[in-house]
Amino acid sequence: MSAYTISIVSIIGINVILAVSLNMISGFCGQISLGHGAFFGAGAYAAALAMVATASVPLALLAGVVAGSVLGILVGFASLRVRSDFLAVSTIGVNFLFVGFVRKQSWLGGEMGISGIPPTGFGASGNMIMILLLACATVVFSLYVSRSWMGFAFRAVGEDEQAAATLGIGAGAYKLAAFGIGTALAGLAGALYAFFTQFITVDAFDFILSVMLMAMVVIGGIGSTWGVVAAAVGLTLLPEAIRFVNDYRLLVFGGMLVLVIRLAPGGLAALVHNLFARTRKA
Amino acid sequence: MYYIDLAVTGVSFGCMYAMMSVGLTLVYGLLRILHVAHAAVFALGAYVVVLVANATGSIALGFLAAVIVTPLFGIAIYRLLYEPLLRYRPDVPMIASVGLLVLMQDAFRIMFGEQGVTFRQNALSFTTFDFHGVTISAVQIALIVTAAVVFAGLHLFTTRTRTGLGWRATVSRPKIAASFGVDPVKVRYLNFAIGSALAAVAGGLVALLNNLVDPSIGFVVSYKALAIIVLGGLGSVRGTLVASLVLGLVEAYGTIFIGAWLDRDAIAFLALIVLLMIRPQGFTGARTA
Amino acid sequence: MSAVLELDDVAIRFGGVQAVGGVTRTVDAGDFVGLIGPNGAGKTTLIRIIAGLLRPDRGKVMLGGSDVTGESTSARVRAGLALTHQIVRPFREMTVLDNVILAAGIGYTSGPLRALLHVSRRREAERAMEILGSVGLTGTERRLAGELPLGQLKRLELARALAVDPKIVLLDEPLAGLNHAEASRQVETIMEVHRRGITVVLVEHNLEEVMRVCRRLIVLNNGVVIGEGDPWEVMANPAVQEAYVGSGMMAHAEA
Amino acid sequence: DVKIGFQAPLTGPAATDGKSAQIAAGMAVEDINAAGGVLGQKVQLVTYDDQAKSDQAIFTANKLIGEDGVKLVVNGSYSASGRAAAPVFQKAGVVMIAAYGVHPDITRAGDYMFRLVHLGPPQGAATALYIGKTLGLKKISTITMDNDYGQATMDGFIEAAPKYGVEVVNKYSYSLKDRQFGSIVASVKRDNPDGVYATGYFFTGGPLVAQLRAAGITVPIIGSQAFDSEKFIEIAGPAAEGTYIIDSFDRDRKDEALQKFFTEFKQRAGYAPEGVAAITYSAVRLMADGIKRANSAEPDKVRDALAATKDFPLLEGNMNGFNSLHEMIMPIQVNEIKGGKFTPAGSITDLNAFAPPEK
Amino acid sequence: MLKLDHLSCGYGAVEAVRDVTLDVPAGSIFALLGPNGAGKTSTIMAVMGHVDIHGGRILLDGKDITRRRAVDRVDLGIAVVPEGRQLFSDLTVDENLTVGGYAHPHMRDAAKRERVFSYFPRLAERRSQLSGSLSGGEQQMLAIGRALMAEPRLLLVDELSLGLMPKMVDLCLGALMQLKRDGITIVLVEQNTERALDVADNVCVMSSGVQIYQGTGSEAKAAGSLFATFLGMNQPGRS
Ligand SMILES: Nc1ncnc2c1ncn2[C@@H]1O[C@H](COP(=O)(O)OP(=O)(O)OP(=O)(O)O)[C@@H](O)[C@H]1O
Ligand SMILES: Nc1ncnc2c1ncn2[C@@H]1O[C@H](COP(=O)(O)OP(=O)(O)OP(=O)(O)O)[C@@H](O)[C@H]1O
Ligand SMILES: [Mg+2]
Ligand SMILES: [Mg+2]
Repeated sequence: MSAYTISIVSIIGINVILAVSLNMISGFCGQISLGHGAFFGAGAYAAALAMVATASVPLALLAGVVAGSVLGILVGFASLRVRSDFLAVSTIGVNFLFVGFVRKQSWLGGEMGISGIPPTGFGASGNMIMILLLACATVVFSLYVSRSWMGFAFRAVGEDEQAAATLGIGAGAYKLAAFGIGTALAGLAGALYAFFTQFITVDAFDFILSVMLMAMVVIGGIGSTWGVVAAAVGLTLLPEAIRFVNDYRLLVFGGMLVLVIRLAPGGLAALVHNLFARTRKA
Repeated sequence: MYYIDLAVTGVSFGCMYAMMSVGLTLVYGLLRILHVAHAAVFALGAYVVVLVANATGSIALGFLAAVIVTPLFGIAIYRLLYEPLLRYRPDVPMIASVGLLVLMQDAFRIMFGEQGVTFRQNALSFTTFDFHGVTISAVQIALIVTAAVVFAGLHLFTTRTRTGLGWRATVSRPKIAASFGVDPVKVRYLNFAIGSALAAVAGGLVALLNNLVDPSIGFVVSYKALAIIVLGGLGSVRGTLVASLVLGLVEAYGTIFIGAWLDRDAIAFLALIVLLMIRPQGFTGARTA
Repeated sequence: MSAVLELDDVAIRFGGVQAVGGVTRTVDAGDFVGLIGPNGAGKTTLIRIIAGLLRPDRGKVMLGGSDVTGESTSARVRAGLALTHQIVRPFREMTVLDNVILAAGIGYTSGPLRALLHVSRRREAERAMEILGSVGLTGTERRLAGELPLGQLKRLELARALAVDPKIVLLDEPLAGLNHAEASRQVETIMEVHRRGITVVLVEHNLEEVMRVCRRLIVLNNGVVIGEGDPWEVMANPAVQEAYVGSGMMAHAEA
Repeated sequence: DVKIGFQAPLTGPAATDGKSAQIAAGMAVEDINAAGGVLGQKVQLVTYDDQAKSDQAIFTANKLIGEDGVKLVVNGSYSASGRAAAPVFQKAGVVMIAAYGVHPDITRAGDYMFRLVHLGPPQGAATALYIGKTLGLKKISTITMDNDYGQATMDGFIEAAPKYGVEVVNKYSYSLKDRQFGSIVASVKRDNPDGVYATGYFFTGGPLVAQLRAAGITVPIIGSQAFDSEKFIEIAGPAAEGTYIIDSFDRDRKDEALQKFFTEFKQRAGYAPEGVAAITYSAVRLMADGIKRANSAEPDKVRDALAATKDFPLLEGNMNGFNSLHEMIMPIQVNEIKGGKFTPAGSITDLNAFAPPEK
Repeated sequence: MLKLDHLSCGYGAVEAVRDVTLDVPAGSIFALLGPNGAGKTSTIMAVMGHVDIHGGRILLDGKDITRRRAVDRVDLGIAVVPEGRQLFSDLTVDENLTVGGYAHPHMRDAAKRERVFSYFPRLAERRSQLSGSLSGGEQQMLAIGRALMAEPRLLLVDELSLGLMPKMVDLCLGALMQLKRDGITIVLVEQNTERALDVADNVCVMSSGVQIYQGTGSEAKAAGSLFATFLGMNQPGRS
C-alpha cells in the first residue's frame, strides 16, 4: 500500500468513527449537534498533550476519550435546558467557543498548535490498522446500541420528551448518555487524529468540519449506522476523487452535496430501502 | 467619549446584524429550516451593489439592482431547493443549504476573483462626522437609519396588517391558514423576497463600510446570524432586533475587555450560551406548551 | 384505606389567570374519582401538576405517602403514576406496537446503563399485544401511530398508560372523540383496570359515563373545588348545575 | 523531465495567496524552460491544492512522493500546511523550500528543509528596530492578527521593543475574518500613541488602516509584510498614505528580472503581484539553480547545493545565504506609501538584530 | 349544494375513503356519522382540499371544484372547524378571529366579532391571550368562532362536541340551528349520535371508508338497530 493510500484509509477510519458517533447523538437520540468538531478537537488536544508528556499510546487514547466525554457531558447538561432547535445552534456555539478559547491559550500552543507529537511506534500502516480496528468496534457498538433498549428509549426521547417522561423514561439521563457516548468516541477519534498528523492546530476542528460530519449523517440517512458509514467513506473520498478539478474543488463539492440531497433526501439508507422494496414487488 | 465611541460601533453593528438575520428568522419561523444559504444571498447583495455601482458610477443604482436581484434569487432557492425537501426532517434542507453556500462562495471566488472587489468611487466610506470627539461615519448613520425604518415597518406589517397576520397564521398552521384564504405559496415567496432584500441591503452597506467585497464576506453571516436568531427566540422579528443590538454591544465592549481570552466570534457564542442558560426560551420567547 | 395521592394547597397562575387556586384533596387507594368542571376550570392543569409536567406556584403533591413535588415526571411514573394526555401524544414515527412495548419495558428503561444491557423485547411484546387487545386495537399493531385516526389514538394513550403497570392512573378525557359503543367499551376497559386494584382519576365531559362509573366526584370551577361527594348528590347541587350542566344533557340522562 | 512538486491553497479561505503563488510558480517554470531548462531537461511543475489545511497537506505530500515520484518540492502555502508536510518530506528524503510559511517548525523538521522568507519573530524584531531607531517613535499601540503568522511576528516585536526604547501602550487583537475594527479604533484613539503597529494581510490591513484614519488618527501606521499588495492601497484609498510596510520590496528597482516579472504577472493575473508571488517565483528559481549547481536532480546533492547558496538574486534583492538551520539571511526592506505608490523607505541591514535561530 | 360524486381519497397510497356519493341540500344540517377511522375527517378535509383525491368529483353549486387549490375554495363560501381545533397557537384570540375573516377584508369585521363573542362570552374575556394556552374547551369555541368569521355558506364541523362541557354542547348545537335558520348549510361530524340526530336533516353513516347508510334524520332515528350496531347508540332510558 502506498503512503498515500494509507493516509486516506486512516482518515476514512477516523471519519467513520466521527460520523457514527455523531449519529448516536443526532440520529438515535434526536439531539442535533453541529459542534462535533469541538469534541473531536478536545480529544486531539488531550491526546497530544498526553503523548508529549508520556509518549504512552494507551494513556493518550484514554486522555482523548475522557476529554471528549467531559466536554460532551457539559454540553449535554446544557441540552437539558434548551429547546431542541436552540440546541443545534448552541452546539455551533460550543464549536466556536472551543476554537476561540484554544486560539488564545499559550499552554495549548495558541495559534501555533502543538507539534512534535511523538510517533506511536506502530508506523503509518500500524496506525492505520489500529484506526480501522477501532472504527469497526465503533460500528459494532453502534449497531448494538440501536437494537438495545437504550436505542429504543433514545428514539422516544428524540421524538417527544414529555411523552417519554410519561412512560417513565427520564429524558435527561438519556440525553446525557447520548452525549457522553457520542463525544467519548469523538474524543477517541481525536486521539487517533493526533497520532496520524503528529501536529495539530485548532483550525482543523472548526465549524466547517462539524457541518461536514452532519452532512455525512444526513446523506447516509439519519439514524442508520450502515448508511452513515457509507456516507462517511464517500464524502471523505469525494474530494480526493475530484482532485483533478483542482481549482473548482469546492464548487463541485458544494454542487454534489446539493444534488445528492435533492435526489436522495432520505439519505442512502432510504434509497437502498426503496430499492429493495421495489425489487421485492417486481 | 471612549465608551460612547464603543457604543456607536456596537449599535451600528447591531443594526447590520439585525438586517442580515431577519430573513433567516423569517424563513425559520415559516419553514423550520436553518437557511444557511442566506449568507450567500447577503454576499450576492454585496457583489451586486459593488459591481453595479462600479459599472454605472451610482451607488444608489447598485442598491436598487441588489434589491431587485436578490429577492428573485431567494425565491429561486425556495422553489428549487427547499420546496421539494419540505417533507423531510429539517436537517435535510439545512445540509442542502450548506452545500449551496459552499457552492456559491466558490462561485463568487471564481467569477469575481480571490482578491475581492472594491468600489471605484466611494466617498461615503471615507466620510465621517465628529460630534464633540465622538466619530461616526456616514455609512454607520445609514445603517442605523435603515434598520430603524425597516424594523418599524416590519413590526407594523406583522401586527397591524391582514397580510402580516395571515403570514403569522401560515407560520403556525399552513393548511388551516390556506383554508381561510391565506395563500401559503404567496406567503413563502413574500417571505423569501423580503428577507433576501434586507440581507442584500445589509450586504451592500457592509461592502461600503469595508470598501471591499471578497468571497468570504458572507461567512461571518452564516453562523453569527444563527446565534442571533436563537437569542431572539427563533422566528421572532422583535427578538432578532433586540438580540442583534445586544450582540453588537457585547462585541464592541467584549473585544476590548475580554478579547485577550476569547476572539470575537467566540464572544458572540459565549453570550448566546450564557443567556440560554438563564433564559432557555431566548430574549422574547414566550412559548406555549 | 391509605391515600395514594394527596394534594396540599396546590396553586398555579398564568399571567392574569388563576388556573388552579389552592386545591387540597386526597385520593384513597382503590378509589374511582371523577374530576369534572366547566371548560377552562383547571382540570388539565391540575393533572399536569400532579404528573410533574407543570411546576405549581405553591403547594405539595404526595404520591403514596411521599412528597414528590420536586421530582421529575419520569420519577413519578416509576413511583406508580400513569396518565393520558387530553391532546394525544403518541410517538408518531413508531408503530403502535412499539409505542406500547416501550411503555411495558419500564423495568429496563429506568436508566441508560440498564437499558444498554438489555436487548430482548419478547416478553414485553407479548404483554403489549395483550393490552392492545384489551383496548380494542388488535390489527393496528404494525401501523405507524401517526397514521391512526383520533379515536384509536385515544385508545393508544390508554394502552400506554396501562402498560407501565401503575398504581394510579390520571385519565384526561379518554372518551372524547369516541362514539357511544366505543366509549362504553373504553369504559369497560377502565373499569376492568379499576377492578384490578388500580386507583382511577377520570376527567370527562361525558357525564353519562361519569355518573355511571365514578364513586365520587370532585367539581372544579375557576381553579377551586365547588363540590365534592356522591355523584348524584353533587349533580343535584344548583351551583354545579348552573356552572356546568346544560339543560339538554341532563334531560337526556334523566329521560 | 525534472519534476518539481508544488503545494498551494487554491481553494478555501487562503485562496487569495494560493492563486498568486500558483501563477508565479508557473511563470518561473516557463522562464526556466525558456532559458534551456536544467540538466538539459525541461522542468515540470506538479501542483496540488492543500486548502492551507494540515491533513490535506499530508495527503498531497504523500501523493507527490508516492504517486508522482517527486523528489523536490516548493511549498507555496501557509505554515499549517508547511508544518504538516515537512516531516513527511523529510522522512522520504525530499527537498522542500517553504516559500512563505513562517513557522519555525518547518525548518526544524530536518536538513532537507529550506525557507525563503524571514521568520515571524525576526521580522517583528526588525520592526522594533525600525520604529525605535529610524522613525524614533516611543509609544506604540499594537494590533495583532490572530493566526500563527500574525502572532509570531508580534511576539518578536514585543520582545525586542524595549531594546530600542519603544513602549507598548496597549495590545489588541482581531481574527482573520474581521473587517470591522470599531472597538479597536476607538481604543487606539483613546491611547493616543506615537504610532500603531499592526500585523495582518492586505484584506484585513486595508479596512483597518482606513478605519483608523477615518477616526482621525494621524500618527504613523506600520504594517507587517503581508500588507504588501497593491490591493491594500485600493482598499484603504487615500487613507493608505503614510503607511509603512516592513519586509516589503522595492518595486522600482532597476532590475530586469523584476520589471519583467511585474509586467507579465499583471497581464496574467489582472492585478499586480504581491510579496507572496515574488517569493514563490524566487523559490522555484532557487530550486532550479540548486539543481544546476549540484549538476543532478538527486535530492541529497540538491540539498547540499542549496545549503551552500551565496548571494543568490531573489526578486526582492540579493539574499546572503542560509544559516545552519537553512533559514534565509538577507536585509529587510521597508516601503512607505506615498502618492498611492510603494516608495522605498530604507532597509534594515543590521543582520544581528534579527538573526534567525540556529540549530 | 354540496355533492360528492363517487369520491375516493386518501394519503399517498393509503385509501381512506372509497366511492362515497353524497348530496347535501342547501340550508340543511347534514350529519356524517361513523366509528373511529371511518373516514369522516378525511371526507371533510377532501372538501377543504387537503387530501389526495384518487377518484370521483366534488361539486359545489353544480361547479366541479375537485382540482381547485385549497386557498381558492374559501371564496366559494366554505369554512371549516377542523378536528383537534388546529388554532394558530402563536396568535391571540383576536388575531385568530381576524385570520378567520381573511377572505373578506374588513367586511363588517366588528359586527362579526361581536356575534362570535355573543355566542362565546368566555372568548371576549380572553381576547388577547395566546390561543395555544386556552383550555381545551375554550379552544373549541375559538375554532367555531374563527370559522364563523369567514361568513361561510357551507360550514364543515369536525367533532363539534369534542371536549366541550355539556352546557357548551347545548349552546353550540343551538348556535348551529340558528345558523341553519340563517340559511347556512352545515356538514356535521359528531360522535354523540343522539345529539347529532336531534338536529340533523340528513344523515350518512360511514364505516371503514365506505358509506353504509343514507337517509333523513327521522328515518335514521327509526332505524335504531342499525345504529346500535355501528354506533352503539344506547336505548333511551338506559341510565
Ligand atoms: N400556559 C398558559 N398560559 C395562560 N393561560 C393558561 C395556560 N394554560 C392554561 N391556561 C388557562 O388556564 C385555565 C385552565 O385551563 P385547563 O386546560 O386546566 O382547563 P380544563 O379544566 O382542562 O378545561 P377543558 O375542559 O376545556 O379542557 C384556562 O382558562 C386556560 O386558558
Ligand atoms: N396522515 C395519514 N396518513 C395515512 N393514513 C391516514 C392519515 N390520516 C388518516 N389516515 C387513515 O385514514 C382512515 C380514515 O381516517 P379519518 O381520520 O378520516 O377517520 P375518522 O372517521 O375521522 O375517525 P375519528 O372518528 O377517529 O376521527 C384511517 O384508517 C386512518 O388511519
Ligand atoms: Mg382539559
Ligand atoms: Mg376524525
